[in-house]
Amino acid sequence: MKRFDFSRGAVDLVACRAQLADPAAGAYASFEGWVRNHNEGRAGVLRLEYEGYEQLGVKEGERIIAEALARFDIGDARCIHRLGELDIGELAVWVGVSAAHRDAAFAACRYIIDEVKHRVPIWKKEHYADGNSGWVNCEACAAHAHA
Amino acid sequence: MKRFDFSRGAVDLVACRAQLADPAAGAYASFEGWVRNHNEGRAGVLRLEYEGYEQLGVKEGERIIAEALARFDIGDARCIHRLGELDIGELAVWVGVSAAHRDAAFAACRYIIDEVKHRVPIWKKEHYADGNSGWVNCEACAAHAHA
Amino acid sequence: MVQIRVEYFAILREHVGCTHEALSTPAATVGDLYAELDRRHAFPALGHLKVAVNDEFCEWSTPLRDGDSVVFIPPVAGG
Amino acid sequence: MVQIRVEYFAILREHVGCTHEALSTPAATVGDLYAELDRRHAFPALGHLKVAVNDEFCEWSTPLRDGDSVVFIPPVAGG
Repeated sequence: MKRFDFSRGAVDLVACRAQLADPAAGAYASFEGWVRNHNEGRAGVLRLEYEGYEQLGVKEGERIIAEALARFDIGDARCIHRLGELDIGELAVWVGVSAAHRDAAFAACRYIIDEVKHRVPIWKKEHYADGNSGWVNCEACAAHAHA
Repeated sequence: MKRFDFSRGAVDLVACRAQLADPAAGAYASFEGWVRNHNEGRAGVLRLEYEGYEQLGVKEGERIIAEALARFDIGDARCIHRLGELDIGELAVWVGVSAAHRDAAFAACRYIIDEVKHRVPIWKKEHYADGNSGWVNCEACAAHAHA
Repeated sequence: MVQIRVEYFAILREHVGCTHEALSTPAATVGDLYAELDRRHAFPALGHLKVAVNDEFCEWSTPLRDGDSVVFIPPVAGG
Repeated sequence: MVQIRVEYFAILREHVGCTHEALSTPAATVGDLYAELDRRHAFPALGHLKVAVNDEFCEWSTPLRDGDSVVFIPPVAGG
Protein backbone atom coordinates (compact mmCIF):
# COMPACT_ATOMS: atom_id res chain seq x y z
CA MET A 1 0.00 0.00 0.00
CA LYS A 2 1.38 3.37 -1.02
CA ARG A 3 1.35 6.00 1.73
CA PHE A 4 1.47 8.82 -0.81
CA ASP A 5 -0.43 8.61 -4.04
CA PHE A 6 -1.99 10.57 -6.84
CA SER A 7 -5.62 10.13 -7.85
CA ARG A 8 -7.33 11.11 -11.11
CA GLY A 9 -10.80 10.53 -9.66
CA ALA A 10 -12.64 11.57 -6.49
CA VAL A 11 -10.94 10.47 -3.27
CA ASP A 12 -12.85 8.01 -1.06
CA LEU A 13 -12.35 9.69 2.30
CA VAL A 14 -14.07 6.94 4.26
CA ALA A 15 -11.63 4.38 2.89
CA CYS A 16 -8.65 6.72 3.37
CA ARG A 17 -9.47 7.27 7.02
CA ALA A 18 -10.12 3.57 7.62
CA GLN A 19 -6.54 2.76 6.55
CA LEU A 20 -5.30 4.64 9.61
CA ALA A 21 -7.48 2.80 12.16
CA ASP A 22 -5.37 1.58 15.09
CA PRO A 23 -6.54 0.46 18.56
CA ALA A 24 -3.53 2.25 20.10
CA ALA A 25 -4.41 5.56 18.43
CA GLY A 26 -6.28 8.15 20.47
CA ALA A 27 -5.87 10.99 17.98
CA TYR A 28 -6.51 11.44 14.28
CA ALA A 29 -5.68 14.74 12.58
CA SER A 30 -6.52 15.35 8.96
CA PHE A 31 -6.17 18.15 6.49
CA GLU A 32 -7.92 18.71 3.19
CA GLY A 33 -7.11 21.28 0.55
CA TRP A 34 -10.29 22.37 -1.23
CA VAL A 35 -10.50 24.23 -4.53
CA ARG A 36 -11.53 27.76 -3.58
CA ASN A 37 -13.04 30.46 -5.76
CA HIS A 38 -10.25 32.99 -5.10
CA ASN A 39 -6.46 32.98 -4.89
CA GLU A 40 -3.89 35.58 -3.85
CA GLY A 41 -6.47 38.34 -3.88
CA ARG A 42 -7.89 37.37 -7.26
CA ALA A 43 -11.58 36.43 -7.25
CA GLY A 44 -13.43 34.60 -10.01
CA VAL A 45 -11.50 31.32 -10.04
CA LEU A 46 -13.85 28.92 -11.88
CA ARG A 47 -11.87 25.70 -11.77
CA LEU A 48 -8.38 24.27 -11.46
CA GLU A 49 -6.20 21.86 -13.32
CA TYR A 50 -3.46 19.92 -11.54
CA GLU A 51 -0.61 18.36 -13.47
CA GLY A 52 1.92 16.13 -11.74
CA TYR A 53 5.29 14.62 -12.54
CA GLU A 54 4.04 11.37 -11.12
CA GLN A 55 7.12 9.12 -11.16
CA LEU A 56 9.13 11.60 -9.11
CA GLY A 57 6.09 12.85 -7.18
CA VAL A 58 5.25 9.51 -5.57
CA LYS A 59 8.88 9.05 -4.50
CA GLU A 60 9.08 12.52 -2.97
CA GLY A 61 5.69 12.07 -1.31
CA GLU A 62 6.78 8.77 0.25
CA ARG A 63 9.96 10.45 1.51
CA ILE A 64 7.88 13.15 3.19
CA ILE A 65 5.64 10.56 4.92
CA ALA A 66 8.73 8.61 6.03
CA GLU A 67 10.24 11.83 7.46
CA ALA A 68 7.02 12.51 9.39
CA LEU A 69 7.05 8.97 10.83
CA ALA A 70 10.68 9.42 11.92
CA ARG A 71 10.26 12.94 13.40
CA PHE A 72 6.95 12.60 15.22
CA ASP A 73 5.53 9.97 17.58
CA ILE A 74 2.75 8.87 15.25
CA GLY A 75 1.29 5.53 14.24
CA ASP A 76 0.68 6.05 10.55
CA ALA A 77 0.19 8.76 7.94
CA ARG A 78 -1.14 8.99 4.38
CA CYS A 79 -1.54 11.59 1.68
CA ILE A 80 -3.41 11.65 -1.63
CA HIS A 81 -3.23 14.44 -4.19
CA ARG A 82 -5.73 14.86 -7.01
CA LEU A 83 -4.65 15.38 -10.63
CA GLY A 84 -6.69 16.63 -13.59
CA GLU A 85 -9.57 19.10 -13.71
CA LEU A 86 -11.27 20.10 -10.46
CA ASP A 87 -14.27 22.29 -9.77
CA ILE A 88 -14.69 24.77 -6.91
CA GLY A 89 -15.27 22.91 -3.64
CA GLU A 90 -13.61 19.69 -4.75
CA LEU A 91 -10.94 18.04 -2.64
CA ALA A 92 -7.44 18.68 -4.05
CA VAL A 93 -5.33 17.03 -1.37
CA TRP A 94 -5.93 14.93 1.74
CA VAL A 95 -3.55 14.22 4.63
CA GLY A 96 -4.41 11.88 7.50
CA VAL A 97 -2.35 11.03 10.59
CA SER A 98 -3.12 8.72 13.53
CA ALA A 99 -1.18 8.83 16.80
CA ALA A 100 -1.51 7.98 20.48
CA HIS A 101 -1.73 11.71 21.33
CA ARG A 102 -2.89 14.84 19.54
CA ASP A 103 0.32 16.91 19.73
CA ALA A 104 2.13 14.55 17.40
CA ALA A 105 -0.90 14.03 15.16
CA PHE A 106 -1.32 17.78 14.54
CA ALA A 107 2.41 18.41 14.10
CA ALA A 108 2.88 15.58 11.62
CA CYS A 109 -0.22 16.52 9.64
CA ARG A 110 1.03 20.09 9.33
CA TYR A 111 4.54 18.92 8.38
CA ILE A 112 3.23 16.69 5.61
CA ILE A 113 0.97 19.26 3.94
CA ASP A 114 3.68 21.95 4.14
CA GLU A 115 6.34 19.70 2.63
CA VAL A 116 4.02 18.32 -0.05
CA LYS A 117 3.14 21.84 -1.16
CA HIS A 118 6.82 22.81 -1.37
CA ARG A 119 8.48 19.68 -2.68
CA VAL A 120 6.16 17.42 -4.66
CA PRO A 121 6.24 18.29 -8.39
CA ILE A 122 2.62 19.32 -8.93
CA TRP A 123 1.51 22.37 -10.89
CA LYS A 124 -1.79 24.20 -10.66
CA LYS A 125 -3.44 26.08 -13.49
CA GLU A 126 -6.27 28.40 -12.56
CA HIS A 127 -9.10 29.20 -14.96
CA TYR A 128 -10.79 32.56 -14.33
CA ALA A 129 -14.25 33.91 -15.01
CA ASP A 130 -12.80 36.46 -17.48
CA GLY A 131 -11.56 33.64 -19.72
CA ASN A 132 -7.91 33.94 -18.71
CA SER A 133 -5.89 31.20 -17.11
CA GLY A 134 -2.51 30.93 -15.47
CA TRP A 135 -0.04 28.56 -13.83
CA VAL A 136 0.20 29.49 -10.16
CA ASN A 137 3.64 30.39 -8.66
CA CYS A 138 4.93 31.32 -12.07
CA GLU A 139 5.45 35.00 -12.79
CA ALA A 140 5.77 34.55 -16.54
CA CYS A 141 2.46 32.71 -16.54
CA ALA A 142 0.82 35.34 -14.38
CA ALA A 143 1.95 37.98 -16.85
CA HIS A 144 0.58 35.84 -19.67
CA ALA A 145 -2.76 35.40 -17.91
CA HIS A 146 -3.14 39.15 -17.57
CA ALA A 147 -1.97 39.89 -21.14
CA MET B 1 -28.04 24.36 13.55
CA LYS B 2 -25.94 23.81 16.65
CA ARG B 3 -22.20 24.20 16.13
CA PHE B 4 -21.43 22.12 19.21
CA ASP B 5 -23.48 19.10 20.08
CA PHE B 6 -23.52 15.82 21.91
CA SER B 7 -24.42 12.54 20.24
CA ARG B 8 -25.53 9.27 21.82
CA GLY B 9 -25.08 7.35 18.57
CA ALA B 10 -22.36 7.04 15.94
CA VAL B 11 -21.36 10.34 14.31
CA ASP B 12 -22.01 10.67 10.56
CA LEU B 13 -18.67 12.14 9.50
CA VAL B 14 -19.72 12.64 5.88
CA ALA B 15 -22.65 14.81 6.97
CA CYS B 16 -20.52 16.66 9.55
CA ARG B 17 -17.90 17.59 6.96
CA ALA B 18 -20.53 18.59 4.40
CA GLN B 19 -21.86 21.25 6.81
CA LEU B 20 -18.55 23.08 6.48
CA ALA B 21 -18.51 23.18 2.66
CA ASP B 22 -17.81 26.72 1.42
CA PRO B 23 -16.65 27.83 -2.05
CA ALA B 24 -14.33 30.39 -0.40
CA ALA B 25 -12.62 27.76 1.76
CA GLY B 26 -9.29 26.37 0.58
CA ALA B 27 -8.48 24.53 3.80
CA TYR B 28 -10.29 22.06 6.03
CA ALA B 29 -8.64 20.79 9.22
CA SER B 30 -10.26 18.16 11.34
CA PHE B 31 -9.46 16.31 14.52
CA GLU B 32 -10.94 13.11 15.90
CA GLY B 33 -10.44 11.63 19.32
CA TRP B 34 -10.56 7.83 19.13
CA VAL B 35 -11.01 5.44 22.05
CA ARG B 36 -7.58 3.88 22.53
CA ASN B 37 -6.65 0.71 24.35
CA HIS B 38 -4.28 2.42 26.79
CA ASN B 39 -4.21 5.60 28.91
CA GLU B 40 -1.54 7.28 31.00
CA GLY B 41 0.71 4.25 30.84
CA ARG B 42 -2.04 1.80 31.72
CA ALA B 43 -2.77 -0.86 29.08
CA GLY B 44 -5.84 -3.06 28.92
CA VAL B 45 -8.52 -0.42 28.48
CA LEU B 46 -11.50 -2.39 27.13
CA ARG B 47 -14.09 0.35 26.67
CA LEU B 48 -15.10 3.82 27.81
CA GLU B 49 -18.18 5.48 29.13
CA TYR B 50 -18.75 9.22 28.64
CA GLU B 51 -21.17 11.10 30.82
CA GLY B 52 -22.00 14.73 30.10
CA TYR B 53 -23.74 17.59 31.88
CA GLU B 54 -25.53 18.36 28.63
CA GLN B 55 -27.40 21.60 29.38
CA LEU B 56 -24.21 23.37 30.43
CA GLY B 57 -22.01 21.42 28.01
CA VAL B 58 -23.75 22.63 24.85
CA LYS B 59 -23.53 26.25 26.06
CA GLU B 60 -19.83 25.98 26.88
CA GLY B 61 -19.18 24.18 23.58
CA GLU B 62 -20.94 26.93 21.63
CA ARG B 63 -18.88 29.55 23.49
CA ILE B 64 -15.68 27.76 22.48
CA ILE B 65 -16.70 27.66 18.80
CA ALA B 66 -17.67 31.37 18.96
CA GLU B 67 -14.26 32.17 20.47
CA ALA B 68 -12.51 30.28 17.66
CA LEU B 69 -14.53 32.19 15.04
CA ALA B 70 -13.56 35.50 16.69
CA ARG B 71 -9.86 34.67 17.20
CA PHE B 72 -8.99 33.00 13.89
CA ASP B 73 -9.69 33.89 10.27
CA ILE B 74 -11.93 30.89 9.60
CA GLY B 75 -15.20 30.35 7.79
CA ASP B 76 -16.94 27.89 10.07
CA ALA B 77 -16.30 25.31 12.79
CA ARG B 78 -18.19 22.45 14.40
CA CYS B 79 -17.67 19.94 17.17
CA ILE B 80 -19.56 16.82 18.23
CA HIS B 81 -18.82 14.78 21.36
CA ARG B 82 -20.12 11.26 21.93
CA LEU B 83 -21.84 10.22 25.14
CA GLY B 84 -22.54 6.74 26.47
CA GLU B 85 -20.58 3.51 26.07
CA LEU B 86 -17.83 3.38 23.44
CA ASP B 87 -15.62 0.53 22.28
CA ILE B 88 -11.92 0.74 21.38
CA GLY B 89 -11.49 2.46 18.02
CA GLU B 90 -14.75 4.36 18.15
CA LEU B 91 -14.88 8.09 17.56
CA ALA B 92 -15.26 10.01 20.84
CA VAL B 93 -15.03 13.57 19.54
CA TRP B 94 -14.88 15.30 16.16
CA VAL B 95 -13.79 18.85 15.36
CA GLY B 96 -13.97 20.33 11.85
CA VAL B 97 -12.87 23.78 10.66
CA SER B 98 -12.98 25.37 7.20
CA ALA B 99 -10.99 28.47 6.28
CA ALA B 100 -9.51 30.27 3.30
CA HIS B 101 -5.99 29.26 4.41
CA ARG B 102 -4.50 26.39 6.38
CA ASP B 103 -2.76 28.37 9.16
CA ALA B 104 -6.08 29.51 10.59
CA ALA B 105 -7.76 26.15 10.01
CA PHE B 106 -5.09 24.25 11.97
CA ALA B 107 -4.90 26.85 14.77
CA ALA B 108 -8.66 26.97 15.28
CA CYS B 109 -9.02 23.18 15.19
CA ARG B 110 -6.33 22.84 17.85
CA TYR B 111 -7.88 25.61 19.94
CA ILE B 112 -11.31 23.98 19.89
CA ILE B 113 -10.19 20.49 20.89
CA ASP B 114 -7.94 21.85 23.67
CA GLU B 115 -10.69 24.02 25.13
CA VAL B 116 -13.35 21.32 24.81
CA LYS B 117 -11.13 18.90 26.73
CA HIS B 118 -10.55 21.43 29.50
CA ARG B 119 -13.88 23.21 29.81
CA VAL B 120 -16.84 21.14 28.62
CA PRO B 121 -18.34 19.11 31.50
CA ILE B 122 -17.79 15.58 30.23
CA TRP B 123 -16.45 12.72 32.32
CA LYS B 124 -14.78 9.55 31.13
CA LYS B 125 -14.92 6.22 32.90
CA GLU B 126 -12.44 3.59 31.77
CA HIS B 127 -13.18 -0.11 32.04
CA TYR B 128 -10.08 -2.32 32.28
CA ALA B 129 -9.33 -5.90 31.32
CA ASP B 130 -8.75 -6.76 35.02
CA GLY B 131 -12.36 -5.90 35.83
CA ASN B 132 -11.58 -2.54 37.47
CA SER B 133 -12.88 0.77 36.28
CA GLY B 134 -12.19 4.40 37.09
CA TRP B 135 -13.17 7.98 36.32
CA VAL B 136 -10.25 9.62 34.51
CA ASN B 137 -8.70 12.82 36.02
CA CYS B 138 -9.99 11.94 39.44
CA GLU B 139 -7.45 10.78 42.00
CA ALA B 140 -10.00 9.41 44.41
CA CYS B 141 -11.49 7.34 41.61
CA ALA B 142 -8.07 6.16 40.51
CA ALA B 143 -7.42 5.02 44.06
CA HIS B 144 -10.81 3.30 44.07
CA ALA B 145 -10.09 1.57 40.76
CA HIS B 146 -6.88 0.13 42.15
CA ALA B 147 -8.42 -0.83 45.50
CA MET C 1 -34.48 28.41 54.00
CA VAL C 2 -34.53 27.97 50.20
CA GLN C 3 -35.89 25.08 48.17
CA ILE C 4 -33.25 23.93 45.69
CA ARG C 5 -32.30 20.98 43.54
CA VAL C 6 -28.86 19.39 43.26
CA GLU C 7 -27.87 17.25 40.26
CA TYR C 8 -25.02 14.75 40.40
CA PHE C 9 -22.86 13.51 37.54
CA ALA C 10 -20.17 10.88 37.09
CA ILE C 11 -18.19 10.08 40.26
CA LEU C 12 -20.45 12.23 42.45
CA ARG C 13 -23.55 10.52 41.06
CA GLU C 14 -22.02 7.12 41.83
CA HIS C 15 -20.86 8.25 45.28
CA VAL C 16 -24.19 9.76 46.34
CA GLY C 17 -26.16 7.01 44.63
CA CYS C 18 -28.68 9.22 42.83
CA THR C 19 -28.84 11.60 39.88
CA HIS C 20 -30.47 14.43 41.83
CA GLU C 21 -32.02 15.43 45.13
CA ALA C 22 -34.43 18.21 46.13
CA LEU C 23 -33.81 19.88 49.47
CA SER C 24 -34.55 22.75 51.81
CA THR C 25 -31.38 24.40 53.02
CA PRO C 26 -30.33 27.30 55.25
CA ALA C 27 -27.17 27.68 53.09
CA ALA C 28 -26.62 31.27 51.90
CA THR C 29 -24.20 30.49 49.07
CA VAL C 30 -23.36 27.53 46.82
CA GLY C 31 -20.16 27.18 48.87
CA ASP C 32 -22.19 26.85 52.05
CA LEU C 33 -24.40 24.30 50.31
CA TYR C 34 -21.37 22.22 49.32
CA ALA C 35 -20.13 22.23 52.92
CA GLU C 36 -23.56 21.14 54.16
CA LEU C 37 -23.83 18.30 51.62
CA ASP C 38 -20.23 17.24 52.20
CA ARG C 39 -21.07 16.67 55.88
CA ARG C 40 -23.97 14.43 54.85
CA HIS C 41 -22.39 12.60 51.88
CA ALA C 42 -18.65 12.78 52.67
CA PHE C 43 -17.74 13.60 49.06
CA PRO C 44 -14.47 12.13 47.75
CA ALA C 45 -11.50 14.51 47.34
CA LEU C 46 -11.73 15.62 43.71
CA GLY C 47 -9.10 18.29 43.21
CA HIS C 48 -10.34 21.49 41.62
CA LEU C 49 -14.12 21.38 41.73
CA LYS C 50 -16.25 23.89 39.78
CA VAL C 51 -19.90 24.70 40.34
CA ALA C 52 -22.87 25.74 38.21
CA VAL C 53 -26.22 27.27 39.11
CA ASN C 54 -29.10 27.03 36.63
CA ASP C 55 -26.80 25.62 33.95
CA GLU C 56 -24.15 28.37 34.08
CA PHE C 57 -20.76 28.29 35.78
CA CYS C 58 -20.68 30.50 38.88
CA GLU C 59 -18.53 31.46 41.87
CA TRP C 60 -18.64 29.61 45.17
CA SER C 61 -19.83 32.88 46.72
CA THR C 62 -22.96 32.99 44.52
CA PRO C 63 -26.07 33.42 46.73
CA LEU C 64 -28.61 30.61 46.64
CA ARG C 65 -32.16 31.48 45.60
CA ASP C 66 -35.39 29.58 45.80
CA GLY C 67 -35.76 27.20 42.85
CA ASP C 68 -32.03 27.13 41.96
CA SER C 69 -30.56 24.02 40.36
CA VAL C 70 -26.98 23.37 41.49
CA VAL C 71 -24.33 21.09 39.97
CA PHE C 72 -20.87 20.41 41.42
CA ILE C 73 -18.44 19.74 38.58
CA PRO C 74 -15.47 17.41 39.15
CA PRO C 75 -12.37 17.73 36.90
CA VAL C 76 -13.53 17.03 33.34
CA ALA C 77 -12.08 14.47 30.94
CA GLY C 78 -13.61 14.85 27.51
CA GLY C 79 -12.05 13.98 24.15
CA MET D 1 27.17 13.03 -28.08
CA VAL D 2 24.59 11.28 -25.87
CA GLN D 3 21.07 10.17 -26.73
CA ILE D 4 18.66 11.49 -24.10
CA ARG D 5 14.99 12.21 -23.55
CA VAL D 6 13.48 15.39 -22.10
CA GLU D 7 9.99 15.46 -20.59
CA TYR D 8 8.01 18.67 -20.21
CA PHE D 9 5.28 19.46 -17.67
CA ALA D 10 2.86 22.31 -17.05
CA ILE D 11 4.04 25.71 -18.32
CA LEU D 12 7.10 24.22 -20.05
CA ARG D 13 4.93 21.62 -21.80
CA GLU D 14 2.62 24.35 -23.05
CA HIS D 15 5.55 26.58 -24.05
CA VAL D 16 7.44 23.89 -25.98
CA GLY D 17 4.22 22.41 -27.35
CA CYS D 18 5.01 18.75 -26.59
CA THR D 19 5.19 16.38 -23.63
CA HIS D 20 8.66 15.07 -24.50
CA GLU D 21 11.41 15.08 -27.07
CA ALA D 22 14.28 12.68 -27.83
CA LEU D 23 17.58 14.22 -28.85
CA SER D 24 21.29 13.79 -29.41
CA THR D 25 23.31 16.38 -27.55
CA PRO D 26 26.95 17.33 -26.99
CA ALA D 27 25.93 18.71 -23.53
CA ALA D 28 28.16 17.37 -20.73
CA THR D 29 25.82 18.21 -17.81
CA VAL D 30 22.11 18.80 -17.26
CA GLY D 31 22.97 22.48 -16.88
CA ASP D 32 24.61 22.49 -20.33
CA LEU D 33 21.54 20.74 -21.71
CA TYR D 34 19.24 23.40 -20.26
CA ALA D 35 21.35 26.15 -21.88
CA GLU D 36 21.23 24.36 -25.23
CA LEU D 37 17.44 23.86 -25.10
CA ASP D 38 16.88 27.40 -23.86
CA ARG D 39 18.60 28.68 -27.02
CA ARG D 40 16.23 26.60 -29.11
CA HIS D 41 12.96 27.05 -27.14
CA ALA D 42 13.52 30.41 -25.36
CA PHE D 43 12.05 29.11 -22.08
CA PRO D 44 10.07 31.62 -20.01
CA ALA D 45 11.71 33.00 -16.84
CA LEU D 46 10.48 30.70 -14.09
CA GLY D 47 12.30 31.69 -10.93
CA HIS D 48 13.98 28.82 -9.09
CA LEU D 49 14.01 25.87 -11.46
CA LYS D 50 14.93 22.37 -10.26
CA VAL D 51 15.97 19.42 -12.37
CA ALA D 52 15.61 15.64 -12.25
CA VAL D 53 17.40 12.85 -14.08
CA ASN D 54 15.80 9.43 -14.27
CA ASP D 55 13.04 10.47 -11.84
CA GLU D 56 15.33 11.72 -9.05
CA PHE D 57 16.21 15.30 -8.21
CA CYS D 58 19.81 16.13 -9.12
CA GLU D 59 22.32 18.98 -9.33
CA TRP D 60 22.76 21.11 -12.43
CA SER D 61 26.33 19.79 -12.57
CA THR D 62 25.18 16.16 -12.93
CA PRO D 63 26.86 14.59 -16.00
CA LEU D 64 24.57 13.43 -18.79
CA ARG D 65 24.70 9.77 -19.78
CA ASP D 66 23.32 7.90 -22.72
CA GLY D 67 19.66 7.00 -22.15
CA ASP D 68 19.04 9.59 -19.42
CA SER D 69 15.57 11.04 -19.01
CA VAL D 70 15.65 14.70 -17.94
CA VAL D 71 12.89 16.88 -16.47
CA PHE D 72 13.14 20.61 -15.73
CA ILE D 73 10.90 21.43 -12.75
CA PRO D 74 9.28 24.90 -12.49
CA PRO D 75 8.19 26.19 -9.05
CA VAL D 76 5.56 23.77 -7.75
CA ALA D 77 2.04 24.63 -6.55
CA GLY D 78 0.36 21.60 -5.05
CA GLY D 79 -2.31 21.54 -2.38
